[in-house]
Amino acid sequence: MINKQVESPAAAVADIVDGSTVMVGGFGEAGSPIELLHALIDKGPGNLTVINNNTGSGHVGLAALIENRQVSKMICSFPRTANSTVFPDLYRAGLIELELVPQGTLAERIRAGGAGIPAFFTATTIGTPLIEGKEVRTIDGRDYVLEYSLKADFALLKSHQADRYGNLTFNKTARNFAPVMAMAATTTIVQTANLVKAGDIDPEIVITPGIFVDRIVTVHDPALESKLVAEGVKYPS
Amino acid sequence: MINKQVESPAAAVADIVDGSTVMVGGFGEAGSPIELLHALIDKGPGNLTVINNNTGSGHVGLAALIENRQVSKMICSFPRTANSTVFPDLYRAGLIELELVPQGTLAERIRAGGAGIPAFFTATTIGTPLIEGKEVRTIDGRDYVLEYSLKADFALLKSHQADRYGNLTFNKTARNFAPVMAMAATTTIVQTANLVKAGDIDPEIVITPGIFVDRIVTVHDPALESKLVAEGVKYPS
Amino acid sequence: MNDIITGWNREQMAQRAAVDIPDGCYVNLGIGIPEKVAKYVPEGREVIYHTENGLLGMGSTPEPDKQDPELINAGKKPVSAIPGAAYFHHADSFAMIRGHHIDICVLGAMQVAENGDLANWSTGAADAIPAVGGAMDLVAGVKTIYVITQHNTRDGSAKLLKKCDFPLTGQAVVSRVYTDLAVINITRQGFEVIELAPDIEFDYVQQRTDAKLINKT
Amino acid sequence: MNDIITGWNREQMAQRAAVDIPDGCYVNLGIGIPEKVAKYVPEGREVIYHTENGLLGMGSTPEPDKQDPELINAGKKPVSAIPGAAYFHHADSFAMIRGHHIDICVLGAMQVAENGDLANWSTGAADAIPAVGGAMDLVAGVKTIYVITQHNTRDGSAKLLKKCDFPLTGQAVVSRVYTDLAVINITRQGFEVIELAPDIEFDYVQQRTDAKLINKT
Repeated sequence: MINKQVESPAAAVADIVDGSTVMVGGFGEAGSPIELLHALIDKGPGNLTVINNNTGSGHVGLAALIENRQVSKMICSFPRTANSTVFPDLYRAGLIELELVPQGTLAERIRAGGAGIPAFFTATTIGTPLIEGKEVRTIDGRDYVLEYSLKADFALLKSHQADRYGNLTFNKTARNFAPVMAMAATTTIVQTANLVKAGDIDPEIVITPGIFVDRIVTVHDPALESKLVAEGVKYPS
Repeated sequence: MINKQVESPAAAVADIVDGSTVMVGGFGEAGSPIELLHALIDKGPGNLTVINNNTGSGHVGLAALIENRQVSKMICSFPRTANSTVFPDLYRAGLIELELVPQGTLAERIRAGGAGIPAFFTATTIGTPLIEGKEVRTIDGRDYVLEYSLKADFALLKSHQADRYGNLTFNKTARNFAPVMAMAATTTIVQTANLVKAGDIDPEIVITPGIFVDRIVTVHDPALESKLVAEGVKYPS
Repeated sequence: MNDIITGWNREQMAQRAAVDIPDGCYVNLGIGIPEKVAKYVPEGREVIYHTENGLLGMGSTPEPDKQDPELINAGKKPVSAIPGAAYFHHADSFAMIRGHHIDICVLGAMQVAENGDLANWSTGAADAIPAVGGAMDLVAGVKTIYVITQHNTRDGSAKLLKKCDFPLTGQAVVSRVYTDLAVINITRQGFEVIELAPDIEFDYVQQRTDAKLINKT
Repeated sequence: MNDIITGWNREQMAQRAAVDIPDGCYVNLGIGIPEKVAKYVPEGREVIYHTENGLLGMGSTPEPDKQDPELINAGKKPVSAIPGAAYFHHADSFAMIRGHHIDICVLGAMQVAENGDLANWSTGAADAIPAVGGAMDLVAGVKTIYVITQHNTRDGSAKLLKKCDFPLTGQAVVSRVYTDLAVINITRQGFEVIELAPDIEFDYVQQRTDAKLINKT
């Protein structure tokens, strides 16, 4: 019987090693897999390349992973944040690398990675410094830049519901990058608040089919980043 | 108030003119918008380029549109069909043009058309006669062919549910090409069996958001292609 | 230039822009003053708001007890979903943007050039943390780009220029600029002032602009 | 070659292939004999079937009164959905294929070459109506491609060849061939026979093949 459940966040991230590329779901705190990120801090691999829209906030979750110096490179669209100095400080000190990618190009590069499309053309960034060194081509009278797909060794995601096959639904705008990251990672690890029986999710409303998911771990009451930040929590404490 | 309803299939297709490019939803009969196709036959524009996975069956729906000599070119992946000689006869007589596109490349070219991606690379067709005349590039040691997006003036689609904004759900495998065609057409026309109030479709389960839909026409009991074919129906009779 | 005259305030700028949002539009509003546009769309018009993090049919800010930290807008603030809304993932959301499905985007700006070039993501300063978000996707993909901005920076320099100094967000993308002083169309001829804020003279606006203005008021 | 010996029949060919489908696989089955593989997967294994028209978790053919003409497989025949199934659109379905998410695809063939080239879509005849469907996407994207085919055509010509005459579906894509006579791996050395049908001799198979076979039985 197919059963993708694992017993704990620690077990779920146990094979993430130094130098891995890790996609982390979430846009701000919506969809951020805090418990998986904290397990990754406990486990401790370094020299990670992390792909996320942002760089976390406060001193928990993704910001804590960066603060713990496990991340050598961030690929993201918006590394500045109102309530974290973790990334900016390391970046100004030259201690972390940044690949800045516009948000839509980031989503599409990840989707391409999952869909077996090695490269595509887009008009986004034409006329800006971000096209530097990239191939530009005129198609039907408009200029486009060639962008390459993004893949990862692991994806860490948060879902609303999951079944043993790995079928997923999400909560509102927590969906954001998760469906495309699930497709683009070799090993997709999902924390879910609600593990349900196979068949309990109507096939019409499955957002991420189980084929894209490798491991499911139940986290009943996931922490909220904003609450932890407001409380001044620092991980590891 | 936004209200995309129109009163009849005839009104829905009234501005489709000679030479239009028309995407038609459906894989076989699943998702085939028969009533819209019959309205298009009644309206009578010719020299159409039609994009569909197949070429219809029997003498109704898409096959009838072709038989009525309104279609000068088909773009599809599988023009042969067990129960129709309409396309094969015209094709052998040199009376209709065919652009043969593998099914996945067809879906992706349409999705690209809707997503503002003018071209992308894919490994599908490498080593086959279908790459003739196309650009091939080696990326990370594998050969890929450059494929261009497909757009259309109109899409004719069939949905299960729709609301006045044009939010759609589909019935099982009738979903097939509809969501990507809705994105890729300038004017997307949808026949629906169930018009529901705005808000009756849970925002989590909307498959095609209303932004991609221009016109909704209610067809309560849509005809089934296989039933019409079995009954020997010919349209127009 | 010491003689400061008050034009439209932030609310009035948003209100003025809202007049130009037609009925039935799909609209994306940037962070800051652009967000305020929604509350001023004239009665009788229905406008659908897109937020690029994955919601079409964004509604107003809910009461604190109705907020869900996972129902937020692109500025990461709590929002609601109207009846008839839809959630979707980021690739689908930016397909809407890149594929020219959004009718209007209203953005803030650091600089706008007379040919419609927009700079709103970086001052280009060496120690700045570059951050672009969805701005480059929006200006490349949305059919019509409006900018709402103060006419001048806090230190009085011009934001409307012959040519932008800062790195661009997009080339020749802005159609119209709403400032505290005027409404200005961007045309092949350059900046055309089509409306002045109450008690603002054309010459006063021209003095505060680093490009030639054409008076079409 | 008149002396025809009966090897495996169609059901047995499907049954033999089914033995090689591991537990927990995601599998796409082509039209014809490959479809039959599903019913022979050994007990105790759970396999998830993908049909490229938009369903993961395809179940068996339902009773006529339970059929929905809009719940069909890629061969356009009525199917069912298992508990835990998911529907999706064509672009997502072929993302699964093209993105190497499907583990095994079992297809029919017109010709297979000793380097794994597959021809299964066109005889190349001038009056043929070309039709490719999803075959080229499947062979380009699925991790492992198995072929089930009669060893010879009805007129006795070889289908396993040094080089395909017909237009290719894909280059060097086939891993293993299940025929009525043998199970044959495709390796760098060429065709390796790993199993013979009951009462079939290696030489008999060699005579009916237009390429050198290596005996690994």
